[in-house]
This record gives sequence, C-alpha cells and structure tokens, in this order.
Amino acid sequence: MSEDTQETDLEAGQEESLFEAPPIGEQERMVEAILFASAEPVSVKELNGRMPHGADAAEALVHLRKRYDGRGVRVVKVGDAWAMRTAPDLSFLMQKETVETRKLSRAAIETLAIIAYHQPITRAEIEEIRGVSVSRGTVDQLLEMEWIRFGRRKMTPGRPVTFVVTQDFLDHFGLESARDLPGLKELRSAGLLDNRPPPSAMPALGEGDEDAGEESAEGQSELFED
Amino acid sequence: MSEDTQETDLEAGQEESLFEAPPIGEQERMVEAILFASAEPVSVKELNGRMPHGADAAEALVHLRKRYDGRGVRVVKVGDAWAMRTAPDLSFLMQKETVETRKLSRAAIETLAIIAYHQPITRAEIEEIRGVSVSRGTVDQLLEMEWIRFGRRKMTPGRPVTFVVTQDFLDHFGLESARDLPGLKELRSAGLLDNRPPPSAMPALGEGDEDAGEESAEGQSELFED
Amino acid sequence: MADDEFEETGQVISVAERLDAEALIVDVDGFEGPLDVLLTLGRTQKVDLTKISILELAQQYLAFVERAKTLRIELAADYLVMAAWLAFLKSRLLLPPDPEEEGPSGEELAAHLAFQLERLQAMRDVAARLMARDRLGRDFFARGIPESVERVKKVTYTATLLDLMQAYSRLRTRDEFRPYVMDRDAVFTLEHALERMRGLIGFAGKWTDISSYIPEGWDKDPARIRSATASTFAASLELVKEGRVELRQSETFAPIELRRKEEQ
Repeated sequence: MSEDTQETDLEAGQEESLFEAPPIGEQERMVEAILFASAEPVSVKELNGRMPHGADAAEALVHLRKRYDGRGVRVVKVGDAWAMRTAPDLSFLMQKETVETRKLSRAAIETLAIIAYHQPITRAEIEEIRGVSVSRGTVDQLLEMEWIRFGRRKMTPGRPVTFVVTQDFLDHFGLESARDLPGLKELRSAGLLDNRPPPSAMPALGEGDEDAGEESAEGQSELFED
Repeated sequence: MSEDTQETDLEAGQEESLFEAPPIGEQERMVEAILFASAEPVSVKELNGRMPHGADAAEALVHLRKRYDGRGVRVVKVGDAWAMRTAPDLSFLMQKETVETRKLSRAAIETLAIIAYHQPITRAEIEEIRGVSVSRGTVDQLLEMEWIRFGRRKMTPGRPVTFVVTQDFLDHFGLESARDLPGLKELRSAGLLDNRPPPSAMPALGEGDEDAGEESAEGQSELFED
Repeated sequence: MADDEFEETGQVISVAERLDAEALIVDVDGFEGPLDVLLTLGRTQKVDLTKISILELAQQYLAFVERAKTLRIELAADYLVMAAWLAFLKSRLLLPPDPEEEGPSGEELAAHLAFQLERLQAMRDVAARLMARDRLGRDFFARGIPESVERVKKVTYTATLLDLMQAYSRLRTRDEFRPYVMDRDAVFTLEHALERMRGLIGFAGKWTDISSYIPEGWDKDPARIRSATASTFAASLELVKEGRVELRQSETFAPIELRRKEEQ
C-alpha cells in the first residue's frame, strides 16, 4: 500500500521556513503521535495548539482516519475530541485467560473419598460417615469437575439418589477401577492410618468436631496398647 | 518456541476452526491492536498466546513494522518483545506527556553503564572498575526503577550474585538488545570490556564490606560539616 | 613553608602540581574515589589516556594527598591505600629491578593502572552517550491510554491419590471405624504377605527379587523392613509348597528371586 507520496518531502518540509505549515503527511504523523501518546482524547483546537503554526489538524485527521480504516486500531471521535482505540471486533484479544490450579478443600476431598470407597452412596450415608452434613456446594463442585455423577436411585424408602465416581475421576487418579483404590489394610501399611497425635497432647487439640473423634480414637488405642 | 500450556487459547480462537489460522492481514491487525493497547512491550510468545490458534505473530510483525515505517508511531523491538512508540523526531510535540524521571546520581549512572556493558557482573567487579565501593542505595535505586535485575550467580567462590539490565532498560533507552548499546563494539575491540584481573600487588579498591565503605564516607562528610 | 614541604616529603612538587592538588582538595567530597581523582589529575597532563605517564600521575596523586594532610583534611581509607600503593609503584618504576623480588614488575603494575583509568573513562563516556539517547517518556512515548488486558481467571481444582487416601484414612481413624486397632505397627503378618502375593504373582512371569513384593511403607523403618522381608519370604516358601511359584538364589546372601510356575 503506497498511498503517501506526501511523506517523501517530510524532511525537507521541516527545514523550511518556520511560517510555512509542514506538509500534510507530516501533520498526519504529528496527529498520530499526539493521539497515540495522550492520556485523554484531544480536541482539534488542542491539536492545532500543539502542532506547528499553520497546521490544520482537522484535515490531517481526515487523512489519518482514512489510513486507519479497517486496521486493528481506529481513530474515533469522543465528544468533540479525538482518540485512538483498538477495533471493537478485536476486543477478544484484550482478554487473557489464566488457569489457576487449587487444591480441593478438605470437605470436598473427604466427600470424594467416601464416594469412591463406598459407591454407590447416598448423601445421607456420606453424612453418616463424615459425621457432618455435606454442603450442596461441595457436591456441586465435584459434579461440576465431573469427578462424580449420579448413580442409580437406592431401592430404599424415598428412593434417594446415589453418587458414583466417573471415568474422569479414574483417569485423574490413574486407576483402572474404583476397586483398585487401596484398601484399609494397605492404607495402614502405607502408614496413613498411624496419624495419631502423641498421648501427651491428649486434651482437646485439633479442630471442631474432629477433635472428639481423634480423642476417642486415641483413648482406644491406648487401651489396646497397654 | 514452546507454546504456553498454562494459558489456554482464547474463546474466539476456539470458536473458529481450530486448525485454520486467520489470514495474515487479519493477524497483522491483531498484533497491531495488542501492541497498540499495551504500554509495555509484548513478547512474541504472549502475542501468539493471545491470538487464535495457528497464528504466527512473528510473521505478522514483519508486515506491521513495515507498515508503520516512517509514521508518527513506530513498531519497535525491545529484547524479545515488541512495542509501539512515538517517533523520536516528534518529541517536540510531546512536552505535555513528558514524565519527570528521577534524577540519577553520577554514581548510579556510572553503575548502570558498567552493568549494561559488562553484564552479567558482580558487585565486586563493578567496584573494581569504579575503584570505590558501590553503595546499597545506588543498586537499590536501579533495582527499584527496574532497570537492572539479578542475573545468575557466578560460578566462582562464594557464588556471588550478578546484575544484568532489564527489558525496561532497553525500552527506556530505545535499544533492541544490549548488543545495540552505543560504542559497544569499539569498547570490545579496544579490550576495555575484557575481564583483566589486577596483578597481585594491586590494592583492592572499594572491595569487601560495603557498609564499611559507607561508614567511612559518612565519617568523612561529617568531618567536613564541622 | 614550601621548603619545609620539600624536605618533609622529599618530593619534587612543582607549583602547578600543588595548585592542581589544592584545587582538587576543595572538592574532595565530590570525588568518586581514588581512581576518579587519578583520572582528573591525568587530564591535567593534557595527553591521551593511553599515553599518560603513570610515574607523573603517581607524583601528582601523592602531592594531592600531602596537600590534604597539610590542610588537615582527613581522606577516606581508600585514598590513603592508593597513596601507599602509588608510592610503592613509584619506587618500583624508578629503581632498577631487584632480581630477588617476585611478582609483577613496576611496568606491569603501571600498565594495569593505565588500563583501569582508561576503562573507567570509557565507561563514563558511554554512560554519557547512553543518557543522551532518545529516551522513553522524554523523546518517545508509549501509549497514553493503555487498555488493560482483562484477566479471565479460571480456577481448576485438583487433588492427588495421596490426598484422597489421607482423607479417607482420616475419616476411618476416627472412632468406631477402627477395626484394625489391634494390628501391631511393625508387624507384617504371614497372612498379609500371602494375601498380597497371591494377588501379585500372576504378573511374575520373569525372575523378580522377592524384596520387590514388600509393600510401600514397609521399606523405610528397619523393624518394618525386617518384618515384611521375613513374612514375604515365608509367604514365598508357602507358595512354592503350593506349587505356584519357583524360587532361586544364585549364591549365599544374593537376592532371592521368584517366578510364577507355569501350569503344566
């Protein structure tokens, strides 16, 4: 695209008399630079004030506007001032999607574990094992992640829905089937069931409802170990 | 050029055909819009990450740069990134936009130049060139302005940290890369950038404990104030 | 006074040199260390830095330090270290070389000092060129109204198998769910080992060290290793007896290897 023959005589123009307006191509460059760098839209009056004597910003704007026609950037009128803006059809480029990975909450991972080990399982049964109610948010989150889905309804009164784990779940955890989950014995031999606080720490440590459980577990094991 | 796997492609890219890149003219518009919208240089990698799948920002940049050649705004390379900047010959129009930069001390200017021409360079090496200790304040100021940053540690005893100049530095001084520093070639061919260790009997000026250096400088000025 | 000084220092100091030194003293606080003073003194020689006389420079510097002394101006240690060194350099340059003495010659030392001065001057020159360049925010400008890139943050959640197992264990160690409380921590029973190996030997088509059958979690603590090794070995013997596997050991204390016995 070689529209501008004006540009060739730029340099010469500058060196010429102070009172002669710069060539229109040069004026166009000036308007372009001012609009680009300005933090606010600039009026024609201000443009003329900043440009050399004799310049005609309004005319330069006509050319500049034409030049940017169809480009990724446009020259737009804002009130009675002018500004440059990215083309509206490219606004999608001004978004950047970032993915942040977070650890699943304790409530969610516990619920998930119970479903995995006991599927198909109803919400009431999950609550019984966890000892606390299961919030809708937790279940929804797991459903949304597609790690659990609804299983068959139980043939018990009320025909409650059940939850089962999904293929996505198995894929994520590298399991062939839910039956491949390590059993209690294996958990124990992996040292995962030995997480008991030392006896000295006995009275009321830990958080919330878990406390009671851990304390009594401890009491129990002491009984047996003696 | 490895794709950034953390940043997923944009909506628009996904909506369109996944395998057909937009025409190059369209890609050029996209690069134009992204560079135009950003005050900071944007890397080719980020451009590609933000553009639809299959786009080649590097190629689009070649076209775009040519298009802006001689305009009031230029497409410039800053390290591995690209930016749009007004043409320096129009600076006379821009008094209004001028930002007051903090005045650098002579020590800071010298230290900056030494880092730029000798990077990566350790504090001890800077001190050996200047013959005085480098105050913490000087380095801190340059770090704060983000004109220098820490480079890799030197594989010498004590594994000292090194300093290198940043993309902001290149951007500020209108340099495509540190290789374009003025006079670099002459300095190199004159051997003035060689790492020539001092003969054994030379006094190690300014080396060692910088605090001691600062203390004595302070002591001195106190004397003069009396 | 001038004579006194002459005798005291034993140096020939021209009036011009003394005046130079005095001029510097006034501004000693403005100097960036001894190299800076040397560069400034060097400039008075009115020659190219590469042709500078280091001997003369040393003399000039010593005059500067002397002058500071007579004016009771205390110089920082760096300046005095340089003075001592230049006095040493001067003697090296003036006296015939002592063949006994080791280390670099006076000329080598002088050459390095000249290099340092030239390098510092070069750095100052390029620093000035750098600062004189067209600069962002002064001569050229970035976009005045940057459009912010909207960060669309997508959060994904993740967990590992270990998290899952730990969560389940946590639940199961609570109270009534502790049916295995009687198990002793460091004992891996023969029954356990047998059960485990029965499930695994189907895959033992090749000779495999039986220690690889020791379950995870039993390979760190010595007591557990001992127990698991013993029971795994006993279980292997049991399986041989049942005719399901073969065992071999190449020599005493070599690894014991196991292989599935193919059905006849």
